[in-house]
Amino acid sequence: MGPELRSWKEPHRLVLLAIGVGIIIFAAVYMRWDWLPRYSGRLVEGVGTTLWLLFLTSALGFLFAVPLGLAQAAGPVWLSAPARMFCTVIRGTPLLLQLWLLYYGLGSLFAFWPEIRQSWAWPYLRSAWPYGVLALTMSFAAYEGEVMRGAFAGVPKGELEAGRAYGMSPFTVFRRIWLPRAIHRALPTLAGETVLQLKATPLVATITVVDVYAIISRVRQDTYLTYEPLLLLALIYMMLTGVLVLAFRWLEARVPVKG
Amino acid sequence: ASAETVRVGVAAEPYPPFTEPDASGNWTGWEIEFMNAVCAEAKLDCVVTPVAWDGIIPALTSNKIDAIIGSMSITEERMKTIDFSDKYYNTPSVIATAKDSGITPDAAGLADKIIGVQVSTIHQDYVTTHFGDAVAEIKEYQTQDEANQDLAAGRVDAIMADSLALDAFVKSDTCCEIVGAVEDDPAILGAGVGVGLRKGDDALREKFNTAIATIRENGTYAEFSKAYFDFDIYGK
Amino acid sequence: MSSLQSGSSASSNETPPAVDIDGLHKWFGDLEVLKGVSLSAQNGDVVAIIGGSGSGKSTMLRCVNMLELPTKGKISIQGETISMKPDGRGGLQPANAAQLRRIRTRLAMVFQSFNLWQHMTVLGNIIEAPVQVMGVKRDDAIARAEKLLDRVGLSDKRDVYPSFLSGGQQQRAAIARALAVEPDVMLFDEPTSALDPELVGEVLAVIADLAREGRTMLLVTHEMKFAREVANQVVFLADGVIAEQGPPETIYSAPKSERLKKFLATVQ
Amino acid sequence: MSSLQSGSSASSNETPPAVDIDGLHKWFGDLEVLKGVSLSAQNGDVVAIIGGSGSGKSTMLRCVNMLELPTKGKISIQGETISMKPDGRGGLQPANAAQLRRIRTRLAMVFQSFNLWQHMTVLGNIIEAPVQVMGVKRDDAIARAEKLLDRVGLSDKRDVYPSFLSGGQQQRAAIARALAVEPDVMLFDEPTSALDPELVGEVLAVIADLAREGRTMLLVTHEMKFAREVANQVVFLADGVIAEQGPPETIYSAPKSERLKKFLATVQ
Amino acid sequence: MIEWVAGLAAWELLALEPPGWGGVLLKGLAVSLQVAVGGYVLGFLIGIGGAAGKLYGGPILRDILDVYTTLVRAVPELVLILLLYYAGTDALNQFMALIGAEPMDISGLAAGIFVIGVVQGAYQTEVLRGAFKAVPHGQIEAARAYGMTSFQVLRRITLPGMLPHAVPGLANLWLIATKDTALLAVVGVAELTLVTRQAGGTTKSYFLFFFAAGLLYLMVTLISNVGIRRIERYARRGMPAVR
Ligand SMILES: Nc1ncnc2c1ncn2[C@@H]1O[C@H](COP(=O)(O)OP(=O)(O)OP(=O)(O)O)[C@@H](O)[C@H]1O
Ligand SMILES: Nc1ncnc2c1ncn2[C@@H]1O[C@H](COP(=O)(O)OP(=O)(O)OP(=O)(O)O)[C@@H](O)[C@H]1O
Ligand SMILES: [Mg+2]
Ligand SMILES: [Mg+2]
Repeated sequence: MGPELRSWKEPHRLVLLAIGVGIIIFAAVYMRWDWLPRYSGRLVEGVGTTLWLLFLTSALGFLFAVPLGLAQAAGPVWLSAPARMFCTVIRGTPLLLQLWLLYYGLGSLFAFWPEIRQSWAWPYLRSAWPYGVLALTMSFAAYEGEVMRGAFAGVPKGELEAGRAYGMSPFTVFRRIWLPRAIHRALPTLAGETVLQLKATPLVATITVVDVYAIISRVRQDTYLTYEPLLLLALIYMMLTGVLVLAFRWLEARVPVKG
Repeated sequence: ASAETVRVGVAAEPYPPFTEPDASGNWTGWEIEFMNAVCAEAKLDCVVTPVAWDGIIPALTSNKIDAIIGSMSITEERMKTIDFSDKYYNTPSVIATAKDSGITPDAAGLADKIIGVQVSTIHQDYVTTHFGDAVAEIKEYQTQDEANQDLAAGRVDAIMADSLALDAFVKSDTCCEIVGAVEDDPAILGAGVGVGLRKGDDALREKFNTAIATIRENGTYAEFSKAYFDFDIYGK
Repeated sequence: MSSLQSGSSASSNETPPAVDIDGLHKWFGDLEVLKGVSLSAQNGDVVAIIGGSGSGKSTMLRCVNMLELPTKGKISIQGETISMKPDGRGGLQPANAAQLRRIRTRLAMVFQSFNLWQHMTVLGNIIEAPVQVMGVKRDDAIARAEKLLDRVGLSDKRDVYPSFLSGGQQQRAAIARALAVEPDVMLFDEPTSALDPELVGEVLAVIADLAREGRTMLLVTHEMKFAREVANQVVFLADGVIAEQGPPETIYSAPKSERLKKFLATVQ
Repeated sequence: MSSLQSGSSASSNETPPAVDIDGLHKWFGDLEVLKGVSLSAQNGDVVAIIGGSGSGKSTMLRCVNMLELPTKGKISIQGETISMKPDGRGGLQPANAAQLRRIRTRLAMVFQSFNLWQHMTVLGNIIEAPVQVMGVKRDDAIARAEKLLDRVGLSDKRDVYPSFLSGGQQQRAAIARALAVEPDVMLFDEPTSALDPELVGEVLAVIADLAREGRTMLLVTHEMKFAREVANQVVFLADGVIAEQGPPETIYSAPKSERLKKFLATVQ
Repeated sequence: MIEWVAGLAAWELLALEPPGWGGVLLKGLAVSLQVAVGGYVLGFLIGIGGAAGKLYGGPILRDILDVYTTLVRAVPELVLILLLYYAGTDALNQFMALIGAEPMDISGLAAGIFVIGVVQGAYQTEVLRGAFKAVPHGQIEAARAYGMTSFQVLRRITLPGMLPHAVPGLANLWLIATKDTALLAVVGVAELTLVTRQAGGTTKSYFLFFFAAGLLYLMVTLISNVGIRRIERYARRGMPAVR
């Protein structure tokens, strides 16, 4: 079946494995890692923050992406036009800019309007993470909305008709046939977008949220080591990505496709 | 003439009044004038090479540039990777707050407050060491400018930074004021700012050291600094 | 043969027809496929619809459950007319989604191209509508589905996904899916096109059973023999209208129009 | 009836058979679908393959042009054996891609599910293989395609995309596509399943023409009448083997096995 | 509040000639586009090959491609560019010195295009693989049955057939490519994001410049969208619209 079910003992896999081990040994012997113990606690916390951001924003973002995609694929104009506009604007401008405009743009308003500091919302307006979550969620929703639009439009029409013919309500057709078929179709892309989202999370460091990337930049600027902290970061992201990719593979393989 | 060419890396992100580009792409600022003076003195043909702050050390170690003039403080940690010339400026660190906040620049005054600093600066180290237990939270900003903006917005109660940077800020923004300098701690606040050099590039370092000493003595340093500062930025 | 003709086709005036199609027109762009088709079937009737390829048989069947929206005309199921309103582009659209849904639960369709749900196993396809639409308990639905699978000879393919089935197996799965909702009216679009004679015989038996239970069937077919054995009414569609209509004997033994004579020539 | 039986079935020893299947086995996972099938067809032979649904007819046909890779066995086309090598998992795989391609250009297939290319119009589908594979000039291919479209009665659908066609129209487009490459051997998988009797008659005429031109045909069908009229050899597939084989007269009038008798019972 | 609005409206800073920064922004945009187009095209070539290899290649090729897509997608672009540009050229020049050749100086622009291409290639491989899988198997079989070569099947059937499924994902990646160019700041390439920061930092009119850059990016997107919609309409020919 799938490649992951084949044995690790195949010769080329052993070669790949050996190369990997070689790189790790080289890095361990020839590079400086004495800083690691000092930062390990903070690194773990940072990974926690990164994961929390990733899961929260991709889950929320996906929830918005589905209606966004559906509205664009099959909605009436008064729904599809705003949905399309939202996706275009968000996808059309860099996330960093959005984050900035949200956090510092609003912040500069607060400076002129000090009364807001008395309101109940101030603890949230004051913290950085709500802005990060908002911006990341919108971004994921917009990109994924676009992917879902294509996926919804690609489901064979006949299968939807079959659902309708059995008296399924539009929602049931959607929930039981259209959505699962579309998601299955979008899974490879979705996996990629989620990894992209993982790599977008570091941007929140610019608005004072301390994720794993912020810790690593801290290490870099403290120690002035060029490659070591970045290699560690790469390793951490690789492991997170590996888990994501495997999870998506598993989902994909749940419905076998011929060919 | 046949002077040796030295590629001097500056941070591509502006850091006024030390280094900033203008709209025609020319780099200006105090550090650029300093560079011109030093290079003229040492008979070096220096060219400005902007590199993002993130890549400036690798650029130096992989020979893409030969020196860094970017307000880089001389610290023990950095000396493990690169060399420094002698210091060429040093300014005190101060704390700024909203007007009439009543906060004093010490642990007692900052108790249970939120304080903002630029990430990976000597100020961050200082705040962590001296106020870490007292304050409610230390917020880390990528640039000093962002910390300043959040002080104005009221998201942080105080910020700590270089006196020069904050001086310019409180003059341009009416929201805030400098409440005073923190107590000195040479172990953290370091020995000032130096030219970053590749390890082992001793010949170049000597040239810079001699030139810095010469322009200090012959008055060139004071001359070009006048346009920027009304005090001696070289420090103690 | 035609053992079913003694059904309820002698309709009394009180009970409304199970299916009533009245003046149905359908345009695809510039192409007028149906040019005023009227047809009514009583409870227990088996109506075979025959006609040349592209004559509009599938379109007509698909109009009955509104998968294809009529350009003009009226469809009633058991006396209830599906309410329609103009769609502003010269056609019609359903006026009452809830009513349409309710009516559709009483109809079941076997599609010409099967349209099995590719992301569900054969069993999943069969229990889907009962569980999701009728609210049948999952276990009951599975028990029933297994009986149906047995009936169409597909028990061993229960957990296989449709794309791994042979053509005839897909068609049988589609038939089982339609039977699972126990509809009042069944719409079959060439339900035996991929089946061998043995299985055609079995489907015939199933349809006869259903007719005996009082269910109504509209069935498009190219197999004249099948139509003759199973139907109590045959409708010949040509050039967008019903060219001829009647009990199978008369249609097959005494076709009136030249067109139908020619159509049947090869079969005799 | 069987006017074609006087073809070239009386093979001389010199000319190799057009299609030779030797000891074909096919497993799908744990399911052994074909259990050693051997069959050979001379130039101009029309071989009808009949059998129950799921008996492996499509699989066998698909093995001839290697769309399904045999687990064991040998396929030769006009004396040239398709070279195979073990795939390391107990099956076979083509050993020489260029040879396989060359052989495939001499075969044409009409699929059970048509498999028209959805992104090309009917005309585009028909000229695709001649232009891209055979190197026929576009204009010539179009001229020829138009003749074929006329022959299958689809001229008015020339520029329509397949998903807007009726079932029978799709099937006719698929037949025209196969005819366009003028193959030596044609593989038809239920080529008339979606056609009305009139069109079945026409396809029959086309196949008779082709046989007269000396082309060989393997054809899977459920329509016994069709098989009887068009074939000079009938093969009955059951339980993964050829259970019975012979000219249509003997097969239909004097079936030997119980299994075939039962299979044919419903047709008589 | 008034000051805030006033800060936004310092239009003279956007003048095309110095001291206005408009010209600098436009030049930055041009550099960004150059890198984006180069990287995207390179990525597309890699993506086609990668997807075909993953679907039809042997086990060794598939594993290597798996390693490629997983690694490259996992490692932050910043790390890749630093490694490839600094460590890579370092190693290259040491090698050149070893064989006695002149040291080479690889431009930041070329390195940037290469890195963006390699990264895009990994993502596009996955998008295209998904799209390939969405093409009904029967259509590919039909093409094979008519004796088409693998390349012909790819060019005539699979590529056009998968296009409707691939366009949204590929469009996303194109838009990402136009913005990923910001990474090249690390190697000193003056693309749009970097010059925007420089303009903002120098003039302190952050919002003005961020809005301006946002509008420029948005314009690129809107123009791209016109093209994308056209490609998509073409790609979806023959597919009935879903309701
Ligand atoms: N890709 C596949 N994977 C697993 N099983 C398969 C696959 N394709 C076919 N089969 C099984 O192999 C058997 C033979 O299939 P095949 O399509 O050859 O039947 P057939 O004789 O053509 O039937 P029909 O007349 O219904 O088309 C069936 O039981 C089918 O379920
Ligand atoms: N969605 C559509 N758009 C445009 N034309 C269509 C569409 N669907 C069907 N047609 C055309 O309408 C006519 C009738 O099609 P229909 O499917 O009803 O025929 P049919 O009688 O079922 O034929 P068959 O026996 O071949 O299945 C055909 O000419 C067909 O090409
Ligand atoms: Mg039809
Ligand atoms: Mg078959």
